Amino acid sequence: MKALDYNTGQKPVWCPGCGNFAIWNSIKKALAEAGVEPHKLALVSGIGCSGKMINHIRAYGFHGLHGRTMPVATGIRLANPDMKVVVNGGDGDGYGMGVGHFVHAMRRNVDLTYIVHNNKVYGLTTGQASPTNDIGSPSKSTPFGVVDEPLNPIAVAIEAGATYIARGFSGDSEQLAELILGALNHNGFALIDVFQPCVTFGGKYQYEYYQERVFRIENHDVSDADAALKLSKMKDKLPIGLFYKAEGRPAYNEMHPEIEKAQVRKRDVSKLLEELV
Amino acid sequence: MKALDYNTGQKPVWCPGCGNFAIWNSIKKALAEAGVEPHKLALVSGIGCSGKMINHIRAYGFHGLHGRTMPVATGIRLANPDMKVVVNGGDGDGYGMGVGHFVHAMRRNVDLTYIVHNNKVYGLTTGQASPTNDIGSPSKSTPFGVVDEPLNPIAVAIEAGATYIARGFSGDSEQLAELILGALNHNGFALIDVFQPCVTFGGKYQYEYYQERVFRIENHDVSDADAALKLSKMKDKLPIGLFYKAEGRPAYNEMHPEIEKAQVRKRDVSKLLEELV
Amino acid sequence: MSSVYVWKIGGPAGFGIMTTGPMFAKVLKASGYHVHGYPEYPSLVRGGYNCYQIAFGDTEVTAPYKKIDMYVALSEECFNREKFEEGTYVIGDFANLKNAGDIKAKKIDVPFMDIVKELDGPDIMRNSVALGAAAALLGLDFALLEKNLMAAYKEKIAKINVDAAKKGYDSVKERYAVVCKPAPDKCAPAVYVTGNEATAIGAIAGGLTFFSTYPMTPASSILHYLAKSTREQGLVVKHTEDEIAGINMAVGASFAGARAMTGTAGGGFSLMNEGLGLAAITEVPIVLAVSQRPGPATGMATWTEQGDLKYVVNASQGEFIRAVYSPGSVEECYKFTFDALNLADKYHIPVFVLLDKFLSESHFMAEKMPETGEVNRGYIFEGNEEEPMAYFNRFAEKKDGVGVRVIPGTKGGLYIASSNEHTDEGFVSDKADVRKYQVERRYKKLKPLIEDMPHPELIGKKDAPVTFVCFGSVKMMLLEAMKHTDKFNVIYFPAVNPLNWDKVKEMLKGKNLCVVENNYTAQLRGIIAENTGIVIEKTFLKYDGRPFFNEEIVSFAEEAAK
Amino acid sequence: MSSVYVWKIGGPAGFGIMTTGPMFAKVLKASGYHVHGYPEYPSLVRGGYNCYQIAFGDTEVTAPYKKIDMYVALSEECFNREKFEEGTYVIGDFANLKNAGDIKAKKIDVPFMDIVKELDGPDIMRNSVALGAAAALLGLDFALLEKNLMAAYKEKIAKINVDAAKKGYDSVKERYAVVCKPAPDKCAPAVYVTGNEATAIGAIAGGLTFFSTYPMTPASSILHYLAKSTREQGLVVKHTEDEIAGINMAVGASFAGARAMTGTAGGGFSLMNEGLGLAAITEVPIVLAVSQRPGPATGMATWTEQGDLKYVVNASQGEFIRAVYSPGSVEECYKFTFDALNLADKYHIPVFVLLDKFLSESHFMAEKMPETGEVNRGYIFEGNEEEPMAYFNRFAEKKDGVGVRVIPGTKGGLYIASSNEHTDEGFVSDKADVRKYQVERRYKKLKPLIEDMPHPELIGKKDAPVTFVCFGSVKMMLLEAMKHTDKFNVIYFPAVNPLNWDKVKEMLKGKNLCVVENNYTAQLRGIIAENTGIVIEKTFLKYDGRPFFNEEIVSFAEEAAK
Ligand SMILES: Cc1ncc(C[n+]2csc(CCOP(=O)(O)OP(=O)(O)O)c2C)c(N)n1
Ligand SMILES: Cc1ncc(C[n+]2csc(CCOP(=O)(O)OP(=O)(O)O)c2C)c(N)n1
Ligand code: SF4
Ligand code: SF4
Ligand SMILES: [Mg+2]
Ligand SMILES: [Mg+2]
Repeated sequence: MKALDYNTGQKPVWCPGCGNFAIWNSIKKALAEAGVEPHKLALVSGIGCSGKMINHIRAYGFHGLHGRTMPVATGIRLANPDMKVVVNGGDGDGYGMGVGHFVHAMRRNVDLTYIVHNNKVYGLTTGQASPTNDIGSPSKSTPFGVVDEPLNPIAVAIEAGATYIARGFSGDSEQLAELILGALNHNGFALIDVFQPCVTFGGKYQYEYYQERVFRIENHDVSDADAALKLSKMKDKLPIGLFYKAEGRPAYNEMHPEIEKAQVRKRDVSKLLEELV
Repeated sequence: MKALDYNTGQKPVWCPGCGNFAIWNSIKKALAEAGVEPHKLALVSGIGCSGKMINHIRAYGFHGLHGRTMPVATGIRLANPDMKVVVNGGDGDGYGMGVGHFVHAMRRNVDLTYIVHNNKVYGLTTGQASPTNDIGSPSKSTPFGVVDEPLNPIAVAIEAGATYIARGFSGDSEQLAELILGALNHNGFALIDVFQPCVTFGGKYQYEYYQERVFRIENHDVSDADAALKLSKMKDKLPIGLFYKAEGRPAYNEMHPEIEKAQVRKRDVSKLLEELV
Repeated sequence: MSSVYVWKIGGPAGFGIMTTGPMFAKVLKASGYHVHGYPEYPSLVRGGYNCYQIAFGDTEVTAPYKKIDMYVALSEECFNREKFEEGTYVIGDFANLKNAGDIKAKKIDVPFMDIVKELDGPDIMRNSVALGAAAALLGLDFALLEKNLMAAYKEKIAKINVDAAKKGYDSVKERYAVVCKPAPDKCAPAVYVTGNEATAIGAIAGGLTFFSTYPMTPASSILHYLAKSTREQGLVVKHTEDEIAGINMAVGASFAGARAMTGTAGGGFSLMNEGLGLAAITEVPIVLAVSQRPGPATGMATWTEQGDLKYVVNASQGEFIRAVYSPGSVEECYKFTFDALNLADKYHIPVFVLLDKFLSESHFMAEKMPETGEVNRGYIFEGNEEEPMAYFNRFAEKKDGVGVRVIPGTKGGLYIASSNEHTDEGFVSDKADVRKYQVERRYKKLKPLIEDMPHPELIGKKDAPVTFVCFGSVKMMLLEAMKHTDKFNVIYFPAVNPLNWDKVKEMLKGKNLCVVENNYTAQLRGIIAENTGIVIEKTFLKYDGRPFFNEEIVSFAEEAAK
Repeated sequence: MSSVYVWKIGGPAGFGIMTTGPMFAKVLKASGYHVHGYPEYPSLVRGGYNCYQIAFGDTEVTAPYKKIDMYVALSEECFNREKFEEGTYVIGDFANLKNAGDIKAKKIDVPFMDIVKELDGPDIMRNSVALGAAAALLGLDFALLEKNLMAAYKEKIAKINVDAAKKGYDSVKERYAVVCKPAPDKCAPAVYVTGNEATAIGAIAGGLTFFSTYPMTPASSILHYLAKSTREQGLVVKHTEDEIAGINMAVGASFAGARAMTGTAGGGFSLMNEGLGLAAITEVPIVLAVSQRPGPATGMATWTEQGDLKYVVNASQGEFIRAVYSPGSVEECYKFTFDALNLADKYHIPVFVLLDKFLSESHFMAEKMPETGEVNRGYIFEGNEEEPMAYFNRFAEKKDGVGVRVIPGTKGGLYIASSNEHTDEGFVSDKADVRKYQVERRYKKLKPLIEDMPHPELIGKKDAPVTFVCFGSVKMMLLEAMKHTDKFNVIYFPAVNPLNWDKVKEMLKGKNLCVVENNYTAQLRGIIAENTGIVIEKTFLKYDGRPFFNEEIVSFAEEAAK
């Protein structure tokens, strides 16, 4: 497989320069490298500019509700052992409306790759602040500035039990592709939070903003959760790369031996009925 | 005010020996010590055995939906500066269905006291495992044992931004009352997670279980989040007491100067209309 | 007319009423009676007042009665809650029931606690003493009680409970005569089953492979039943973080190829509304069992009502087809759930099985479950080996508006299940013609679907002075009352949507109609009027959380027929 | 009959169509015309095709037209999307519009980009050139355009845009004659306002102090408008984590004494259902603005439909009263929102203001907003200084089923707002008589409430051959068509629930009725049939996401009247 093979022929409608393009390319590249066949790939999307990814990667797609990617993806993963599950969603989608599902999916270590297009805003609905935006930022829904403390998704992921936790940046699509590849090859819940500049509504959080601050994580023990936490809390400089990886914890599907026997067929229930006589 | 003054005359219907009785007494004691007048107290409850607290403490009460205490309490706190807000809910209510609201309320540092009756099960619906239960525990909804990693509410609270984080135990109601008093006097979001034995459905998590494991936190710097995190992750021994306290962060209501001006009255909108001519 | 005897046991929550009651019903069943068990309990785990009524007789019994022929009193609270007639036998440990002094009923005094102490058993063993006493008074064979006690408890405990029961039995037998005529002994071996159990078993029979939800009374026992069946049946059951996840996970699983279902009560269904619409527009098959309880909001968690009918029919933004079964017996719970799974797969729509607390949690006797057809998965794309990476027109019409489903993993079947309006392949589109085409295609399914729905039926003699119109569990209450009066017949709706309303209209014409519903606003009446223009004037409604008791219907019918 | 001229501008998202269009409408308005602006755009931020239509004339204009008299083409995509007649003037930079070669319309070629380059402005400045050109062709006073450009942009940018516009203006004026007769100049200064803005301003006028929700098209601009008003008006506005929190927070605030409201579209409303029932049973006043868009699920986020009527009327488990306003103009948005806040406080019920994308986001001209009454908070307990710790019977009836509200903090007013069924003080109860009493008390409010609802009205001449029946924004489409044909009159429902249905029935009788609805299943027809038994046979329905265009109604009416 080549990256190009995953194109669908639909032209992306993201704003020119949008950070989603780089994510798009990185995903295709990683899929090609991992050799995931399109008919073995279940792509789940939230609603948002981010979610539109689903129209642009050749795969089985489920374009669900805003904020509800996690349960849908979990259902797919438990019901169809053939499929590799990759989820794209926004920060509003995943960390705002969906944060409950996010936490629970990580507790379960569902085997999937979750790419969060973190642009600090609600892009598709034209620019309200998201839960990752900073105190003081003005937006359509917070014209006098955000007043909520921003959410640290990496830290939440560590505490909730995700087993592969990374941060990427649209401005470093090479690394991003590697992170995605690592996630695809990981057995368990993989989060990739991506600094994705929204050129239209992103305010000051543009490429330059990140370029001045990001650095690739080096000399870090990815099995060290405390160190990962520390990295996630850096504010002036922003580390990108793999923060944390836990080996050996079974993925959710492995905790369900009944999956192997699950088969849609008429069942004889006479024994069950007899128990009730 | 005396603790007894908060009785409502309604007889609690918890099972004899239920850990909720101790919580009940501790709340009343703390309220009395803090001198909160009943008509200045807004008590919010979730649905669950825990939520029934609302019938037994003299106050203005809001017995809301299952899992939705946080937004209701936030609305009350922002709309009525007169009221002290105290919330009682279950672990299913707050960490299961309500975990999204929980995280967001802490980001906001809403000024309230949130007491979670953590019995590791859904008591009122007769014994399904809650998100704090341990892998392997059998319950009505998990007859072959829980397969989800338990949620660590203290850790989540630290990462999400709560400013007063404690753990109590129904078997140590003296300390529990102190913790609640501290929460009442704290300006900001105060979480008190309480080990509350459910004598009927709690399985092995009974008084003895905890009594063998809990110890009062001592010699701990409550301003040290990392140390608090470490304490929260102890498994063989279970620390109870105040884990973390952050001073100086403004409470949510303080971030809303408009509250002071809010007054229900007919407004002249001619200026607003003129802007649209 | 057949005679029905009513036995009841009452006491605080935590006294084991909800296991003792059904067990005794099984004893009566084994003795040859037709039995029906109706529980009442508040939403709490200890204290309050629980009771379990068993109505039994020599023909089928399907609804509770107001009258009590024999009552077992386990606590003083009983006398605050129940009204006894002079003829009622009240079995109790009267030394411990101080406030019972002035009741008119016939007291059967049995020293429950003395016996318990004598045997050195736990307090709760008083129930076995009481059952022994009741069995004696009813003239039942002690061996049958013994058998059921042995089956209900673990070995050692079972034995001591049998001893306790025997002492109760003997204590009564020595002092009192049998008060009830013996059972006809003509009853075939039958299951004793709740609506929820029947629903769960119907789902298992129907090939269910995925069930996800959040517990909510009175639907929880569907979850519990299925959860314990996972390993044996090959069935994934998830207690999710909330009902939103419950339905979305089921939809994801169904998209991926599972046969999926969820089940909840009104509050959970509220949270599932958006996911319901998601299933509809993605045309992912899904079955929802919704068990009604009084609302709004938390309402009365452990009581019954038929207040969610119009909600279920109209829920979720936008417009789409759904099928709504409203079973009126455990047999129908079983069959309709089986059928619902097929229907969802056949039409790629959401299908409801609408229950209520009375049906979900009461016990009914069923000699055998109805025959069902085969498991039918509808049109499924076989794959295209030649072009494994091709997109497939999943949302193009194959027949009757229905497209061809693809199980992800199939070669050449790529498509997007999109919550947006979409093209045949599932790419988002907001073109006017695409929208119009897809709406009309989806609605084309309506016509054949209507033919697959069970049609309302007239039960009873044609020319009764009054025709009661009902759906769901009220059918059983009306059929019970029909044993006692011939003043009415019944038009029963086993499903409410969609229907051949022209045929319904014909059926309703020229009758003295009266809707009988367990709600305040007569919702079935509303649906009938909406679809036929027939506004049924007369109503008999109950909305206090209780089902209709037999006597209420009989006397209403007698009055209405005047 | 009055004549209406239709101007339209189209191009990709991100080209500033949605600000340029309304600005030009203000120029036309200032020139003396009556104007109406109708935007269309897909759910994306860049690319695709956006357009804004201005229909203007010498009498009130309230709906869009299919015809286009003058069109400004900003990209080649325009020619794939629009059909032009021979008489249409198409203004464009034809050097950059390669595919426009063979259009039949009259091309007005203006070198947008040359002018932009000449002035060294950003590409988007082409819009100002285009407006200048259009203004010249329409014979408008350049000073009015200048004024509006100066108001729309920050100083420096404004100046250069004016220059650009002037060049466009001159370029056309030199070469073409004016094509439109001058405005009557009789129009009073009027606001140019969307339904959402009118709703938000009505809420502010009505004393709103708390608004919480999650953004969702087409309701988001209510949130945006209110959010920017917080500091000035003393109003707390929260963008919450989801719509569940949105409504629960508003309910909490209202319980605590605020005047609270929320607003969303169908998907968000799905999530609010449980909170809606919570408000109902706790009798906490709440107003919900729900703006409809095509469903199910995500559907077509930026298009219009009237598909949520029955949903809003029936949503949430259990049974309770709600009021549903369905405004059919910006004036009604304003007034009904004001009234809704009062009504919620008067009856302690949830009140809806049901909008749709067409009404929410289109622009309408209003000379003045309707008069409203005073802010009225209903019965409020004054407090009891003597017994500050006493419980208060909040849920006892004061009058017409309505109890007395207490603002927490009041001495002696303690009570529990409980989502469970409850006693007069709010303690949980599942007693049959308590339940019955509370249900009946809550429903007592229905009778007086009905009197407070605006009743359907007959618009147009009494004896028209056809009577169109509609609710909400379709009114405006029908009134527009009435300017062009006298073949119909209109029965308009400014509110749909609850109503005095006997009176409605009278009104409907003996007319040649036809419902006109922006949905597939004729939901208003269903509600009318349910409540009156009158099943209106004829329907005129549109469900492709677009409103009815004027010509469609006119020709349908002519046909229907035959
Ligand atoms: C229940 C619900 N509420 C609101 C919306 C409207 N909505 C669509 S996308 C979106 C926000 C998108 O923000 P984000 O998830 O950050 O994605 P982005 O567009 O920034 O990629 C919202 C609020 C919706 N579709 N469903
Ligand atoms: C939306 C919704 N789903 C489900 C329920 C049913 N329900 C009531 S209480 C409860 C669980 C209670 O568990 P927890 O919150 O831990 O409280 P506890 O009883 O253990 O104190 C559930 C599932 C409900 N009331 N609402
Ligand atoms: S609005 Fe922002 S996130 Fe959306 S496509 Fe444009 S740049 Fe990207
Ligand atoms: S069920 Fe458990 S939590 Fe509920 S009252 Fe009984 S002991 Fe307490
Ligand atoms: Mg975003
Ligand atoms: Mg619990």
